[in-house]
Amino acid sequence: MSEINYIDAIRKALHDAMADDPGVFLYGQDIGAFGGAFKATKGLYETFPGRVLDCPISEDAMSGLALGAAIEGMRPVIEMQFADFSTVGLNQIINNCATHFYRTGIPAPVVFRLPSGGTPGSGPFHSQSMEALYAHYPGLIVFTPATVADAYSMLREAIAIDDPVIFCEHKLLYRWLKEDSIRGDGLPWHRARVARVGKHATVVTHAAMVHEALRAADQLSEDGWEIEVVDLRCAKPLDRTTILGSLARTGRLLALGEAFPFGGVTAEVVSIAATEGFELLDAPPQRLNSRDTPIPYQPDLWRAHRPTAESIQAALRRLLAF
Amino acid sequence: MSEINYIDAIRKALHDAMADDPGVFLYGQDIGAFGGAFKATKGLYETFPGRVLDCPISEDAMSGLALGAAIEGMRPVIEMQFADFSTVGLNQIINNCATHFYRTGIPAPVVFRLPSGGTPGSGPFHSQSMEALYAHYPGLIVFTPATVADAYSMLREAIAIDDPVIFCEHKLLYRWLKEDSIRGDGLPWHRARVARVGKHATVVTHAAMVHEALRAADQLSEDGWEIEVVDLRCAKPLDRTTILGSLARTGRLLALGEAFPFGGVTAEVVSIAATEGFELLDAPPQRLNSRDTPIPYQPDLWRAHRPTAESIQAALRRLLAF
Amino acid sequence: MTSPDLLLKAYCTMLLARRLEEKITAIYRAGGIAGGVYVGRGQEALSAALGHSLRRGVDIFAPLIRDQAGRLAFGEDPAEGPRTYLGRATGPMRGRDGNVHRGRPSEGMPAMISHLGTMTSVVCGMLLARRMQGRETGVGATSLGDGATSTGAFHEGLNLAAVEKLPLVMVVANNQYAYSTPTSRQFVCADLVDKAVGYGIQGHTCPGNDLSECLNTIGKAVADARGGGGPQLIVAPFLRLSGHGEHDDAFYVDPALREGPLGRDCVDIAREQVLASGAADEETLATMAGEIADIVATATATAQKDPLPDPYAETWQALKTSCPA
Amino acid sequence: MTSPDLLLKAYCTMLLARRLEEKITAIYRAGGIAGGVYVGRGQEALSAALGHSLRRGVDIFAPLIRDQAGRLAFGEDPAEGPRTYLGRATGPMRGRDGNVHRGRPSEGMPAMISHLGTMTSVVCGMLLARRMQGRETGVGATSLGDGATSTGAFHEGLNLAAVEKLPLVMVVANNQYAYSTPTSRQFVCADLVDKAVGYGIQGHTCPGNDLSECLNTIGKAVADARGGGGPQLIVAPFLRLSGHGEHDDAFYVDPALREGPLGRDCVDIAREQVLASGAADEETLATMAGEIADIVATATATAQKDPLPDPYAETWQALKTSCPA
Ligand SMILES: Cc1ncc(C[n+]2csc(CCOP(=O)(O)OP(=O)(O)O)c2C)c(N)n1
Ligand SMILES: Cc1ncc(C[n+]2csc(CCOP(=O)(O)OP(=O)(O)O)c2C)c(N)n1
Ligand SMILES: [Mg+2]
Ligand SMILES: [Mg+2]
Repeated sequence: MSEINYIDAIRKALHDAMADDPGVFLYGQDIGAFGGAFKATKGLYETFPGRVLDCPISEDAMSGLALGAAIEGMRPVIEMQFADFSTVGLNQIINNCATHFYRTGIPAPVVFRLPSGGTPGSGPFHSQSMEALYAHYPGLIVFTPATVADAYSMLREAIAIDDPVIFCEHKLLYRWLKEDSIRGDGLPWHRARVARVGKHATVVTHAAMVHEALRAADQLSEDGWEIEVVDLRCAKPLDRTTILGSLARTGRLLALGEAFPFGGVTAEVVSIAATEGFELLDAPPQRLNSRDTPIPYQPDLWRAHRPTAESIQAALRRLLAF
Repeated sequence: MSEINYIDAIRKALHDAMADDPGVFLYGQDIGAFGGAFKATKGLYETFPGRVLDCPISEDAMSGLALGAAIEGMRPVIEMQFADFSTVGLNQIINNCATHFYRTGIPAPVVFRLPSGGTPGSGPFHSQSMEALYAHYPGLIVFTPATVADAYSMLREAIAIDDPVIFCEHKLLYRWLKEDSIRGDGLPWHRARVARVGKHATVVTHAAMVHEALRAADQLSEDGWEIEVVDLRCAKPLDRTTILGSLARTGRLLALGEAFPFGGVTAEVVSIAATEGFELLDAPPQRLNSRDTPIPYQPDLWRAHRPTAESIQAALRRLLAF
Repeated sequence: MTSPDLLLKAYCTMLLARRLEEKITAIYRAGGIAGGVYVGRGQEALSAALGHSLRRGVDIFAPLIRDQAGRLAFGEDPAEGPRTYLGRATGPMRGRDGNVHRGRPSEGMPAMISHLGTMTSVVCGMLLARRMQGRETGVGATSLGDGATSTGAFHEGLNLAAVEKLPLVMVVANNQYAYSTPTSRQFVCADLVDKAVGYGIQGHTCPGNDLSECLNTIGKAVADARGGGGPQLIVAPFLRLSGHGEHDDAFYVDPALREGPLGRDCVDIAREQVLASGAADEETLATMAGEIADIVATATATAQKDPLPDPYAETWQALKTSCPA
Repeated sequence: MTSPDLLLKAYCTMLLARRLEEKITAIYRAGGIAGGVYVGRGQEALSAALGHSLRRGVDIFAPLIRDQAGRLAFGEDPAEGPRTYLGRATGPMRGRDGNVHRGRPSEGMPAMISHLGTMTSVVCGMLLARRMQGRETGVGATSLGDGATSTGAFHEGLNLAAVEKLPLVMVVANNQYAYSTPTSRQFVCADLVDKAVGYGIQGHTCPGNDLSECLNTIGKAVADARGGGGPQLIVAPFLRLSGHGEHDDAFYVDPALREGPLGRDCVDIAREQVLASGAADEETLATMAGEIADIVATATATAQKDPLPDPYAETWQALKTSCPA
């Protein structure tokens, strides 16, 4: 059987969604005959004539257009060439799309695909994880799939959802992450997954950091530590039940994320643990994020800027020693 | 002696900064002869010819221009007509201004004045508190003054600082908040203030919510509860020392903010308390934010959307009962 | 040439808009409205001409801040304005949004957000969707001010419309000021219509306070868009005859502008045009004015009697999707 | 008419840029550079002409992605490119930013960010500051591509320059593609220079692969800006002779374009012009090519020997201000 990687799963999800629903169309830069900067749409232009449109370098207009199309009953999927460029469309996303249902009662089923996260040499403007910005604003759902199966199923779900979804796909996983099939475990999108069962501590994380956490857990298992890893999958809304359930088992929390340290998902996870799971905690919860600087270009600096299996391991050892 | 209000203090700070430093200039919509939407610049156009410029409705260009002017040694102060419109300039602020020092070693002393927060009838797009967005990004300092004296002194400090400062001035305080003088207590900008001393619980908050918290504390004092209120003043970086110091005294935390609930300052405050002050806590820390919807226009809805002295009091009673 | 009937109909709409907004302003001044009031005084001819050039049920109209007249022309219930200003639960925004931010997107009238320029691309999306669905697209009309032409959103949206060859009708109401800012601090081109060639689209101009000219020019532009001519840019100069909002006394307006041709009140001009066309005489107009007064009184009274939203019953759902916690 | 000396100087810069980028590409293909490599192949004439029209120490030059030639013309050390691509601690970005995002803002060369269009307003700010300080402003030049004209940042920045009447020289390198997207999906105006009138500024065009024409046209535009003529828009068509980045084989480029006049290599044209001008003969050019090879070899060897940043010594300070915790 042939292997399928994370970007293939995204492409297949787009394909299947378009095949199933004539209302789905794709809009983005270079996504047509070229197939997109990361080839997420390769072949779709030919398979679905007139439904995969190359657009001008106008993230604001792309995002406003998505809302308009949704009002008229379509299900646009917008590809931002890199998540970082979505800042240019952010106003339309958070103020126009995200407020639309609350203000007017008319839902806005639009999906913004954000190729996210750092890779070596991609530097300060092609590496960002923007969950914190979008999750802060009411009216948006934020997905951060970490597996090939989730890349597929969550993108299908994102397109089916009647609200705007920010779909953060991690560039580091695009080709590196391979599985035998896209068949997943059928978890609904709003549920986090226990990606590894443990009993001494829980790492709550998402996207590419799930894999760093799993590596750290493997390493620690050699010393007898059993680390539970919770893959959030959906960054907003957060699955409090699964987070607190895991804490009930382990009593120890490391909230881990690749984004910048202030606020964001890890702060929210720690807050949930502290406000709602205080009595479950046997030690102070811990956080690990990237450094509080722009994301450096040079690969050694970049590796020191983001959490890695090594720094996660170190953080977990401190947590376990408490 | 005549009274001075919060907006007067801002105007005076701008005036005095311009008088002291010929590098300071103001750029914004309608800030010239008109004196600005809130009259923060009234009279300055006449006093400082050529240094108070009306600009086109171009928040992106305004923000980029600020960086350019700073590179050449000026100290631009940009007025966004409402904080909410800064989303249009956000890309220049977080990606260009905020990364400049780290990337190039050349500092970018720019101040973005953001008339922030809700007032009755101002609705979803003239009411936002945007600390979470700006504080998340490395390279920015975020001020949220809550008093007349701080409005003055912190704006002076913001202009003197060599890095980009997001200056969130609260519209509700503009005319409502009056003091006898702008003389403050000389606290450096990076220090939070214990605005009210207490011993049973601490409310950590900022901007207009400081006054709601003080009201709630007053009400609770009738029942013998002594509530400490910490006014953060600077939302980024946060003054961990003062926060933890207060928790050491009270053992109970309510993190209070007017912004949307996901992430942001209150999540960060709770995270600091939980990760660094865990053993100080006698009860689970609590959070109170606005609702997770756009900010409603109709005044009754608006009052139910944001925290008020009443809802703060209720949250504190739950916290005290723990 | 504009038909006398259309002139009369549009004049009637203009007058209704004027009186309705005067009433809303009165309620505001009496303390009955929170926030601000933003009126289209001076823009009624342009706005009504736009609204009357469109077909409800077929076309899209994305009104902006000063489009009360166009809204009425497009079929908005006169009570919608007062309901929205008064934050009534019955209004289209149910108290959640206010004043000029109202709309009924599923009826071809999107609800503007404050950020200027942003509705351009929303209309593009609506038109593109209809084309993809193989439906009759209609035209998509929107308006914005001289000041809003400085936004990136205007540029990106208009360019996108040109690239997609969408039947977008963009009306620039050049009322000489953006809040207090004169056009000299907003752009330096000789005429805003000079922008059309740079987008590769058709440009039109008309005096924004001349109803007959507005009807002619916009009628033609709408027909061109409908006929496959792609986006149309209409630039109409006139003077805003109010403050930016009703809190603003507009002290900064150049008196020469007030006294010049741009400063002439479009309602006066339209009235003369109606009389000259023979569509109505003074007596008919007097009767009409009385009817309009009744409509305004009824609309505001209705709105004032309507219920406010109940904050205790509010479920605070920003999403249609319900997500179990 | 361009002086033979200037032609030769500019040609020399072009060739140095071409060879330097070929070397960087070779290092990339050998796995020595992380991320991507973005070259100016085809744009050297336009870029060199811009750089040579400016005065270092007086003017501002904000280069964009394909401006290696302009950078060299403006005085950038040939080692800066390799140092930045290789992430060396010695480069202007010290490994913190890479490839084409380099600059020395305090020497009149701001460091671009990726977001297209954004440097326009930064240059405006620099010029405005100098004017306010009463200093000689110089001109502020920047470039961007056909694709970047679709950004709101381009529009807002250019309009602001016009309103402030700043000596901004904006060069649009219309290389027919934005990544894979042809100009037909980017704009529909007959010529991008048609945008100038809509901004109320002067417009110029020149064939972007013709060095002599580029020098003439840009020289004139720079002189106009310097003389108080306000912003200048220069639109120069030619064909990108590489992929978007060196990972891209550019299969999508229309062969007709490659074979047509836009597809002619500016280096070949410039060489002919130099020879025709009498500034140099074949022999001199051969010597020059040898010297360029040496410069390239030295620059890359230097960069390769330079130290990498030390992640353990890195203090992770995004702020100049130090704030006690
Ligand atoms: C992006 C953005 N910036 C600032 C504002 C604040 N604002 C509201 S209306 C206005 C003036 C608009 O002028 P113009 O476009 O000429 O329309 P007019 O009010 O004259 O009809 C401004 C600056 C806004 N709404 N949006
Ligand atoms: C705002 C923004 N959106 C998307 C991108 C991704 N991107 C980088 S270069 C490029 C194409 C640029 O084309 P053009 O402006 O014509 O310049 P050229 O590469 O042809 O020199 C794109 C889409 C970006 N850098 N910035
Ligand atoms: Mg105007
Ligand atoms: Mg190009």
